[in-house]
Amino acid sequence: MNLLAVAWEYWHQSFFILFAACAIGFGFGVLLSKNVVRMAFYLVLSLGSTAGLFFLAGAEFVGAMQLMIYVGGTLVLLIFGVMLTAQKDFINMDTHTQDWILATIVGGSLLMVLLFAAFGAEDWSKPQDLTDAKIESTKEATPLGLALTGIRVDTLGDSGDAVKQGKSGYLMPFIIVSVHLLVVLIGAAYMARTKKLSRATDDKSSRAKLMLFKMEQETEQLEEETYVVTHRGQSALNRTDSQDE
Amino acid sequence: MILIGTVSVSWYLAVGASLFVLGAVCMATKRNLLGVLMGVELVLNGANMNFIAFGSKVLRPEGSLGLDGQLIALFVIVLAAAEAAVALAIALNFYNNHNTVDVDRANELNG
Amino acid sequence: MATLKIDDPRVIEFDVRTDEMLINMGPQHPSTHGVLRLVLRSDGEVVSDVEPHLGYLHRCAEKIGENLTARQWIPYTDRMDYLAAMNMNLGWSLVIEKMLEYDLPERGRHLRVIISEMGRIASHLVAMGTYGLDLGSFTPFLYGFREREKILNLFEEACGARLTYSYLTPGGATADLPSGWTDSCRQFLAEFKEVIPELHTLLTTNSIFVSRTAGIGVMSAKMAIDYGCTGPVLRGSGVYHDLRFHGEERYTEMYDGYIFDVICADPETGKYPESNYEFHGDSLDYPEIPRQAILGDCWHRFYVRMLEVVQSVRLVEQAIEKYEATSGDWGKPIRLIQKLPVKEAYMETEAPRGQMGFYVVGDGDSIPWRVRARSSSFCNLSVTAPLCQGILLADIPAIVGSLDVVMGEIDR
Amino acid sequence: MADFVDHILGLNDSWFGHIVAALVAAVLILHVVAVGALLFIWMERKISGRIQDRLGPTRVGGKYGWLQTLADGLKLIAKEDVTPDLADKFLFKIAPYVGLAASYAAFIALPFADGVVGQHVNTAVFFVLAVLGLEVFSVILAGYASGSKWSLFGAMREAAQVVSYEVPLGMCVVVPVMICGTMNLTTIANMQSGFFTNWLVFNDPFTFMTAIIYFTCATAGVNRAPFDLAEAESELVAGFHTEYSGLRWSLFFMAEYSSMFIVSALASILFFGGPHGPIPITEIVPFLSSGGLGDPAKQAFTESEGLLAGWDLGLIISRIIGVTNLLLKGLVGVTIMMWIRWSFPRLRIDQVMTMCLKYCVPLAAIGFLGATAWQALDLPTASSVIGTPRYKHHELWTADHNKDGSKEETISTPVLETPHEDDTHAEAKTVTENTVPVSVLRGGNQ
Repeated sequence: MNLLAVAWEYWHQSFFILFAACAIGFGFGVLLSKNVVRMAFYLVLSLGSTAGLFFLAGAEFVGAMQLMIYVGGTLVLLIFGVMLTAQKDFINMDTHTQDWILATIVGGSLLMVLLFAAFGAEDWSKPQDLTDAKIESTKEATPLGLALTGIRVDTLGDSGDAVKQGKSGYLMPFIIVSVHLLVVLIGAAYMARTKKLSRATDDKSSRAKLMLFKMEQETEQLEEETYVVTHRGQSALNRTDSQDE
Repeated sequence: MILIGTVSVSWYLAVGASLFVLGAVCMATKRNLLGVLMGVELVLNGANMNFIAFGSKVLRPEGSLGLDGQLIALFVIVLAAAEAAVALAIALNFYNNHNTVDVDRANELNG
Repeated sequence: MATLKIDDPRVIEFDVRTDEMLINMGPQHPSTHGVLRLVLRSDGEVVSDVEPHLGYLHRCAEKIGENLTARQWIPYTDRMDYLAAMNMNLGWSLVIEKMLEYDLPERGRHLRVIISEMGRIASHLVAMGTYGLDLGSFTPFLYGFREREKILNLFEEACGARLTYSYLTPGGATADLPSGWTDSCRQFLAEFKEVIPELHTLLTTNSIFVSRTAGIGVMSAKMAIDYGCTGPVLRGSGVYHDLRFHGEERYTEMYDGYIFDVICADPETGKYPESNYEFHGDSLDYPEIPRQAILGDCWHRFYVRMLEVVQSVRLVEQAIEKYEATSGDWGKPIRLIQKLPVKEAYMETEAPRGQMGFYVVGDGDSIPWRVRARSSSFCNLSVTAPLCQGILLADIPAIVGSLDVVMGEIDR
Repeated sequence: MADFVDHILGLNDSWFGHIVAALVAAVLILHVVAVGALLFIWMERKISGRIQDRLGPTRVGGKYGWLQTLADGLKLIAKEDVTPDLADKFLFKIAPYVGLAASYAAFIALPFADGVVGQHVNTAVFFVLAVLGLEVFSVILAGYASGSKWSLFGAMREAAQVVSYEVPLGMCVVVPVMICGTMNLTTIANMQSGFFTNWLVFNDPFTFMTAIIYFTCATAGVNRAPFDLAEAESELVAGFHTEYSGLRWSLFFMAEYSSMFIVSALASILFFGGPHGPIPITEIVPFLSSGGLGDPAKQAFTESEGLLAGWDLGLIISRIIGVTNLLLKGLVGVTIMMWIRWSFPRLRIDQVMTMCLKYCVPLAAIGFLGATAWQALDLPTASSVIGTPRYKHHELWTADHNKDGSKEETISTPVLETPHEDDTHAEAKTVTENTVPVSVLRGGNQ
C-alpha cells in the first residue's frame, strides 16, 4: 500500500517510467526480432507507448493522432509482413556480424552524444514539480485547427509583428502537406499499379459479363451442333391436350 | 529512483534519443526492406518526442514552444504516413521485380 | 487438373506477384454439405481451380443390393438421398415393377404422386435453407425446417419414420394412407402457401442474396447438357427437360391427368411460365427476376427450386382430390422373396435433385444379379470444377450450394 | 469520483481517494465489458431464437435461460487451451488479449453521463475511435499466428475491410464534431439535452443520413454480419479464430460484444442525445432540476447528516437517469445489429469494399458538406422549427456541474453559433474581436 501511495503521489513520474520503458523496450523488440510480423507488433506497442508519453506531456490531440494515423499506418506494414512471410521464408535474413558491431558502435556513440545534449542544457533538465499535475483538458484541438488555417489563438497576447494574426499560422505548410499527400497518393497508386493489362481488365467488365461472353460463345457452338432439346418456353399447361393430339 | 519528482524535458529527450538510435540501428542492420521501414518510423517517432517535449506547457511552463511543437509533430506524423505509402509502393515494386525484400540484393545501380 | 491459360478472358493480372496455395476445403467444412472435399488452388481470394474429392461416405450400397432381395434393399435407397428418401424409394420401386411388368392400381398411383411430391417439397425446403446457410444467413434454414417438420409429421403418420421411410415399395406402398391424413395434408398445404412469400422475401428477392448469387456460376445450356446435369440444375440453365414430361411411359403415366408447369425459363425471352395458379383466389405472383441475373447462374437454379415447390403443391392438391375420388386397392408390396425374371431393367425418375436412375439385372433368383444406381447429384457435382475457375473464395459455397448435392447419393 | 471518496472518508484530495476512484471506475467498466458480454450473448440467443420462430435458451437459470451464457463461460474456462503446432506461439497467445484490451481501453473516454467518465479526455471522439481501431490488430495477429490458411484468409479480409470502412466512419464522426464545435463527448452529449428534437440526428436531413452511414460503417467496424467476413463461417470455417478454443476464444467474443456496445453508445452520444432522454426529465421534474433541489429543500438536504451529506441529490439522480438512458440506447443499437445479423446473408469481400469506398465515402462526404452548409446558412433545424431552444438546456447543464472534474471546454469555436456569450466563452470572444477571418467565417454576425 505504501508503494501505491508513493506511486500515486508521483503519478506523472510513474506513468512516465512505465511508458518510457515500454517504448524503449519494444523498440529493442523491433531491433532484435527477426520475424517481420513480430517486429511490426512490437512497433505498434512502441508507438502506442509513445502516444501515452504524448498524453502525459499534455499533447492530447497529437497523442490520439499518433494512435490513429501512425499506428494505423503500421497496420499496413504488418499486413505486408504477413503477406510476404506467410508463404515464403523471408525470416532468414540474418544480419552480418560486422554490421551488427559497426551499427552498435555508431549507434552507441550517437546515443551518447544525444544524451549528453539532452542533459546538457540546464534549462531543459530543470526539474518541474509535477506532483499536482493532472491530465488537464488542455483545449488544444481548436487552437490547433485554427493554427492550421492561419490563425494563432495562443499568441494573441504577443505583440510582435511576426505573430500578428494571419501571419504566424501554418496555412502554407498545411496546404503544402495536403498537396504532398495528394501527390503521394497518386504516386503510390501509380507505382503499385497493375503492370500488364489483361483482357479482363481491358474489357472493363465484371466477371458476370465475362461469363456471359463465354456463354454466348458456347451458345453459338450449340447452334452449330445438333442437340435434341425441345425449347417450348410456353407453359406446359396443355400437356394432356398435346397427348390427345 | 532518481526520477521521483524530477521529470523534466531532458528525460523526454532521452527517451526520444533512445528511440532515434534504436531506429537508426534498425535501419542500418535490417536486411528486410520492411524492417528498414520500421526503423524509419522509429526515428521519426524519436524526433517527434522532442517536439512534443519542447512544446509541452506541463514540462516547461516558461519558454515552451507551445502550439508550434505540437503542430510540427502533427506534420511529422502526416508526412510519415505519406513516406510509408511511397516506401511500401517501392517495396512492392522491388518485390515484383526481384522476388525478394532483401535490400542487399538491390544493387543494380552499382556502377 | 485444368489450368488457366494466359489468354483466357478470366485471367486477371494482379498488382502484387503472389504464389498459389493449395487449400483443403472439407471433408470437414461447414458449407460442403456433408463430407465433400474440395481442393482449391487459390491466389489469395481468387480461386483458380477446384478439384472435388469424393468417397468419404461410400458404403457399398450397390454391392449390398446384389446380396439382398428387391424389397430388402429399399432401406438402402433411403440412405442414398436421405433428404428425399421417398423419391429414392419410388425410383427403385418403379424399376422393379418395370422388370416384373406389374401394373399399379389407380389409387396407388395417386398415393405415389402425393408422397413423392411432398418429398420434393421437403427436399427443396432443405435446399433453400442450406443455401441460405452457405451465404451466411441462418434464419431461412429454420424457416425451411419448420415447414419440413410438418411434412415429416405427415410422413410419420403414414409410415412411422421421419427420415428413412421405406414407404413406397415395389408393388405399391407398405400401407394405405391413414384415415384423416388427406385432411391434415390439405391443412398443411393451406398453411404452407402463406409461408412461400415469406421465404421469397427472406432470400429470393433480398438484395444481398441477389448480389451474392446473380451472375455467379453461370452455366450455359450446352455445358449443362454436356456434363449430364439434370433436375433444377439443368432447368436453371434454360433447358426444358423434366422426366415427369419427357420420361419413360411407365413413369409419365403416373402424372396422367395432372396439370402443372415445368419450371424453366425460355432461353430466348428469359421468362418463366406465368404463374397461372391461384392461391386463395389471388394468383401467387412469382417474384421478378432481378436485373443482374443471367440465365444459368446460381440465382436461377435457386429460383427454379423455389417455383418447383409451388408446382408440387399444385400437384399434391390435385392428387389428393383424385386419391379421394378413387377407391380400391392402393397396391400391396410384392413378396419379400419375389423372384426376378432373367432380364435387365433401367429406369430414371425425376428426383428433387435430378434424374435418379436404377439399373437391375435379374437371374431368376429373388436376389438381383446386378444393381447399379445413376446418381443425379454425382453428375451435377461434376460441373463444380469448370464453374469454380477464376472466382472468389466466397463464391464456392454459393456455387456448390446452388448445385444442392447430397453426398449420400454421390458416394452411395 | 475521487472527491466523493474523499468526502465519504473525510479526507481531502488524498492519493487514496484517487486510487479508489480509479479502481472503482476500472471495475465498473470491466462490468460493462464482461457482464455486458454475458448479457449480449444471452440477448443474441434470445433474439435470434425469436426471429427464427423458436425459443432460445429456456433451461439454465429458470424460464428465460438467464444463466445460459454463464454456464457456457464455465464450460469454456474448463476447456483445454489448444495451441497448434504450426502457430507462432507467442503471438497466438497474446492476440486475444490485444483485442480485449483495445475495446476495454476505449471505454476510458466514453462518458456514460455528464461527469460519469473514466478519464476526461478532451479529444474523446478521436481517442475512442483510435483505440477501438487497435482491435483489428488482434484479428490480424490471430489470423497470422494460427498457422492456418483459413485464419490467414480471415486476417487478410479484416485488413482489407479496415481500410475501407475507417474512411467513411471517420468522415461521419466529423459531422457532429463540426456542429458542436468540440471533440469532447460530454459536451457533444450536453449540446443535445432537452427534447428529442435537439438530437443531432434530427438537426437536418444530412445529419440523419450521416447517422445511418455511421451505423452501417460501425457495423462493419465491429465485424458484425453482414460484414463478418473475417470469420465468415460458411467460407472460412471460422476465419481468424478457427484455431482458438476455450477461454482465449471467448475473449474474442467479449471484445466483439463490448465493441458492439461502444460503437452503439458512441452513435447515441454523437447523434441520439447520449444520456439525455427523448423528454427532458430532469427539467420536468422540478425536484431534479439542474440546480438540484429547490433552494429550501436543497439547503435542508445539504445540511443533513449521513453519507451523501453535502452532495447534490438532484445531480446524482440525474446522472443515474443519464447512465440508464445511455445504456438503454446502447442496448437498442446492439439489438439492431443482432436483428440485422439474423436477417441478412453475408456480403462478399469485394462487395463490402465497394459499398464502403464507392458508396459510403461519397455519401459521407455529401453529408459532411451538406451539414456544414446547413450550419453556415443557418437553415432551420428540427428544434428551431418546433421551438425548443437547443442551448437552453446546455446552459443549465454547464452552469454548475463541474464538480467532478468534468470541465467544460472554455474555447468555443467561432463557427459555432452560441446564443449566449457568457464568461465560459470569454476566450472565444477575444478571438472574434481580434481577428478578421473569424468574423468572415461567422457570416457577418458581428
